[in-house]
Amino acid sequence: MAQFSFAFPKPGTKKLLVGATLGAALAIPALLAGLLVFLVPMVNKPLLDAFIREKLGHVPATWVGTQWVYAAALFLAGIAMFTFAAITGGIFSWYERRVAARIQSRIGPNRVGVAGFLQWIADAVKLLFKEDLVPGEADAMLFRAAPYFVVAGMTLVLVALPAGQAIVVADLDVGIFYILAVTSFIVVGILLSGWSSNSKWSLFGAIRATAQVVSYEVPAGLAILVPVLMAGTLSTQGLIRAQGGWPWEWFFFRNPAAAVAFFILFISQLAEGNRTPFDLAEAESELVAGYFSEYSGFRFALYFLVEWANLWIIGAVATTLFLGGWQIPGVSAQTWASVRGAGSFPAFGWWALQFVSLGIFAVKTLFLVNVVIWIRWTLPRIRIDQMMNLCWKYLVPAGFAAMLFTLVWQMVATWAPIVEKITALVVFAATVWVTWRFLQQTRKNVSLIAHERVDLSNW
Amino acid sequence: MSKLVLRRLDRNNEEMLINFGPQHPSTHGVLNFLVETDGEVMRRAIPDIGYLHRSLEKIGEMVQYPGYMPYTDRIDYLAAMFANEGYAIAVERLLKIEVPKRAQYLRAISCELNRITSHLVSIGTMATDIGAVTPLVYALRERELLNDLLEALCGARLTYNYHRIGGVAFDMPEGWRDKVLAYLDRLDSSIQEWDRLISTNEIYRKRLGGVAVISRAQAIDYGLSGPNLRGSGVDWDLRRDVPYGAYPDFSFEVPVGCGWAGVVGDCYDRYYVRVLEMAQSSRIIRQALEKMPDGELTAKVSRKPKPEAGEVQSRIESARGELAYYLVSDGTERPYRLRARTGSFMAMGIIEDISPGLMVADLVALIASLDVVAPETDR
Amino acid sequence: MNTIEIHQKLQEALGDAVGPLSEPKIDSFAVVKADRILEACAFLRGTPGLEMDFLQDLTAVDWPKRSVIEVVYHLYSFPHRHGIVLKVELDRANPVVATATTVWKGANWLEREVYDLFGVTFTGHPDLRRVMLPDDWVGHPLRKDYQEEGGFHGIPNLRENPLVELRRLDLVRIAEHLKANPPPPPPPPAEPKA
Amino acid sequence: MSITTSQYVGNVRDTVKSFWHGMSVTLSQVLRRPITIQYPDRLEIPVQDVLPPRYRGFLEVDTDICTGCQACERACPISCIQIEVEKDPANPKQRVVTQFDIDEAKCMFCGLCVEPCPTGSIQHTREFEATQRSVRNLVFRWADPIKPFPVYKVVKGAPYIPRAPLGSRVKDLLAQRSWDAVGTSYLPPEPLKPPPPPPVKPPPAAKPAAPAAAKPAAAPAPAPAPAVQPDEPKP
Repeated sequence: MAQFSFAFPKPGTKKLLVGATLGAALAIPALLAGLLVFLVPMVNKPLLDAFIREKLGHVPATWVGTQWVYAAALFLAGIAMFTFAAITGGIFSWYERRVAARIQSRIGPNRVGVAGFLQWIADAVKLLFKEDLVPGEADAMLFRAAPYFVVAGMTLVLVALPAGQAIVVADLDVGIFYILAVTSFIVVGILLSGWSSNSKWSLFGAIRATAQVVSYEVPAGLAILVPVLMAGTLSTQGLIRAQGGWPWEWFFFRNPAAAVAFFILFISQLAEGNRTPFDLAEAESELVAGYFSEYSGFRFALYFLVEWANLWIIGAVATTLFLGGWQIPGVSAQTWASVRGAGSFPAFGWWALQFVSLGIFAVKTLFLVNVVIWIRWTLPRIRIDQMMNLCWKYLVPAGFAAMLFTLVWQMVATWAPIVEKITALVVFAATVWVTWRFLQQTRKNVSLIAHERVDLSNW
Repeated sequence: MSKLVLRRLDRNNEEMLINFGPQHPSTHGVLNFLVETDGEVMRRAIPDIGYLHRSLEKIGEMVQYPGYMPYTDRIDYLAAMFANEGYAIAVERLLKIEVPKRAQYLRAISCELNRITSHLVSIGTMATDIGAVTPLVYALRERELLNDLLEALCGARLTYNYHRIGGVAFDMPEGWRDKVLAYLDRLDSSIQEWDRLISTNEIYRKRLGGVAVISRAQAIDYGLSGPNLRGSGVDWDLRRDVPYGAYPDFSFEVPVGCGWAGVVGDCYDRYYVRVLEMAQSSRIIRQALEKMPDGELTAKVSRKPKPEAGEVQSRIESARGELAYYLVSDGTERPYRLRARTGSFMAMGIIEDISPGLMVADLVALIASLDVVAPETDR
Repeated sequence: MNTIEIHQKLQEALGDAVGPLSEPKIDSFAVVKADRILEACAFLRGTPGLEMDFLQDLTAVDWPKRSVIEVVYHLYSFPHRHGIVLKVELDRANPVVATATTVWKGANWLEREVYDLFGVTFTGHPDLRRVMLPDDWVGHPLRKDYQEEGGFHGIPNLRENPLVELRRLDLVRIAEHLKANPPPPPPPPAEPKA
Repeated sequence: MSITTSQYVGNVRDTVKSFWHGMSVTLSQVLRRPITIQYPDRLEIPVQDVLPPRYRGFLEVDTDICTGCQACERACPISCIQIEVEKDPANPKQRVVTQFDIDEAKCMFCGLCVEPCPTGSIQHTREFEATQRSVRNLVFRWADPIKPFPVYKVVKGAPYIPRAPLGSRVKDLLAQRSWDAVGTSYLPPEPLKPPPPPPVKPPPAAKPAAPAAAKPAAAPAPAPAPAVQPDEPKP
């Protein structure tokens, strides 16, 4: 038909698009990994001192520039973490839409770049160019400030969140406690946005979010206590070091209560991240869009950036605490030390191992991210009283029980370490079996529908 | 309408007045609810309709009898076959026409197919309103497959205009029968999958069970009908109890709410009655396809029928309850008065009295479970 | 119980307030005096053996020639599966009737609709507001003599009819065409054009 | 609200069980073929060609076999068809159709006009795409007023009526117009027949003979606006 002259991309443009996509798909993870692996370990006093001493030729203790070098390293690491969060958030936005589409028997965004990979860039550009609206009756200053609180809450978590053996900006002694604390920044931002929008829907969403996040801090804290008790430290890196590379060395398998605690933590994190089934704060069918109803353009994009960057945080925290973090199977602390070499700068093999550890951490985290997405597109939303019920009647008691059980368990494990070993193997085997059964069931589901079969076409 | 409503609200309190609509994701068309809430708990929700009022009853007085048929499609765009059939039956009673058997069977088949599409939307939007988006897409997928069949039968996916005064417009296309049977196989298994996916889901059951209970007495008192009435435990189905068309020839069960997830008459009962009805519709269609007699498609009707003066009412069991056309004829070729009594309109009337004490999230569930469709309330 | 028996019972209870059953041309009905309709409804609903618990429909018909608005009650009984149609005839200039909401709650919205579209006032109705149309709408559209206003609050309700407009254009074009090349005067041997 | 221990445990068990099933159902969808298609550009077959033959798209009139009986015009409940049949000035015995307009913007695709057509001249096609910037361009004109088409006389006993392939004419018609064509400019509205004492101009978009337009309350802008073309895009 004449009036529908669709501008099919010319062959040249298509090649360009394919090239751009492939380039981006390879370059972005490489860039992110490079940033993390080469920048973040630099925020390390001995390394920086060695750098000043050997490369710059100054004595770090007396040189005036030392503090500047420290500050620059911190700044660079901060930039690296923020870039990492922003870009992963963006990519997750595309990824979640694709996964959701497949789950919903749709195709999903597949036009911008190969498989729609560049969609998130197009969306971001579109949102950046939109008008930054502030409702006339809104409290303009708070309205404008609220998204930054949310972003701050997300970014500050990344400071103490490890991503590899040496990839952590600051290995705080109270790392996990710090993470729990700064997450509350997000609530402040949500509350501000809901209040300042001067919209009833926004206020509703904000109050719901606040009630939810504040409540779920309690079971989350209790669940975190379980690995803390098992490791004897609050440091995130310490928690990971207390686990091993093989699955049966993970906290999740070593203690039945830890498995329970994992689920409690996971549910609480879903609630704190406002993900379905706990998306009451932005419940679309009830509150239109909840606390960010009135936002547009760049500030709206910030909320979504945080939402998707939170996916990484959810996965990373759970991985750190229960799933062995970055631990490479078969690589012990001695191996790490021996690979590093005796020099003031680590040897090449150490850097390579850093990459491997980052990869392992990312794989575990991405698995959990997938689970979160999958849950979101499966489950209905719960009501606010049920949300409270679940928290206080189910999760908190279970969390206490898990903590008390762990206390006893740790005594038993110290008395007879074999108990822990056997439990780990049994729980691991059970998990594998359950997963297998689940996949079987999934496969069966397709054939249960008349005239339906496995078909992976139509992308 | 807001002025009068606002006068009824006590303004000297801490409660919040929210306009729940007319543009709201879960109002199923253009509805407005003036919701007075105390935090999450509603004091009252006052429905405000009329945004889709198209004066279909007035139009009925201006067009000739056959010309009104396409307008009936617009009364309820999710279940246009029923509106077609009800109108056709009313005019046939006025004209004292006997409809051929084959046409009656085709009417039954098309209506039951339409009941399935309508219920699929209903249960799908119900799931979406509760927060699960994916089941809606599955329901719409099944519906689109069925819409393809209806499109092959009558040429349109939504505004079918399939029934005619005295019969139906078209016979089944070639090969359609087998396609329908294959689809029904798929549908039966899909319903089971649907149950596993969402009906048995614990969150879903807890969200709907025991919420917005309409007791048996209340349901009758407020004139609810169809699945809403059956959800409240009243064993009543016009297809079985006041049979019309070809329904006496089929055997089927009438699902009645029995408190599957809590109390009889809660949202879950109204929802699950619809799921079970789809299976029954599938059963009816299979029987009809099997017993399909040969014969004419329409009785002999003049192009410009002129019924004698008098009045009739036709009652049929639509997907949204009882659809009754009240036709008054004054002996001319246009109806003197045409009235459509629709299920959704009656269902809207009960919301204000059921809503106190519910939560805001429950209002969404209540609206979805009553399956109100805005064009049908407003006409 | 069929309609005739129900009607008989009703007549026994209310006497001559209930008119005769209409000649069953198609569906028969009985006309009840307007001031006794509530009584009739309550009787039909409450009497054992009748129990018309379902107000199936409540609507109105405008008869300007008779200067009457009929309000029509379609009643039905779930337990006994029988029904009857009652009518009241109201003065068209001032149609007032008692509300049936005290008998069936479902009458609430039905009566609001009749009030909205016919202008019948139901005394004792808890919430008599317009239901379909805006509060400040003038007139009752389903009355036969309703004249459509040319819009509402400046929103026009008329659309140009392109068919008419095109016809007007065509006439101009045809006239121009004829002026430019006048048709040959029709001589007796007509040119075969078709 | 207190619950017993078995209810408490049962709640947990039901939750786990139902999530197990629900999650496996959604996961299994990943293995199935998505139902959606990529309309309009990434299709193996154009949508028009997969629609069923009964599909009610745009109306098409085969002017070669139109008998000028106007049955479709009478059958249309919303009067979106307008037909003018006149005598051919050159040949008084031959009747010609000078106007056969179908307002596809108003048409509700009900198919009632197709049924009474004696020759099958007017038919629904499977075409449905005709986005236009100006709604005025959605009037499909099947007769040319300058060159009107003669009516068809059904030959008695003819085995069939030769109809042009269904859809071919509509396709030609659609191909002639671009989607952003400027709308036809109509003549200025006629002045009202009895001009009221205060000179109130009718609204620009009023029907020529609409009585309601005369009411002063109805005219939103009393300023004279004789030849406003609301649909015309700015040059």
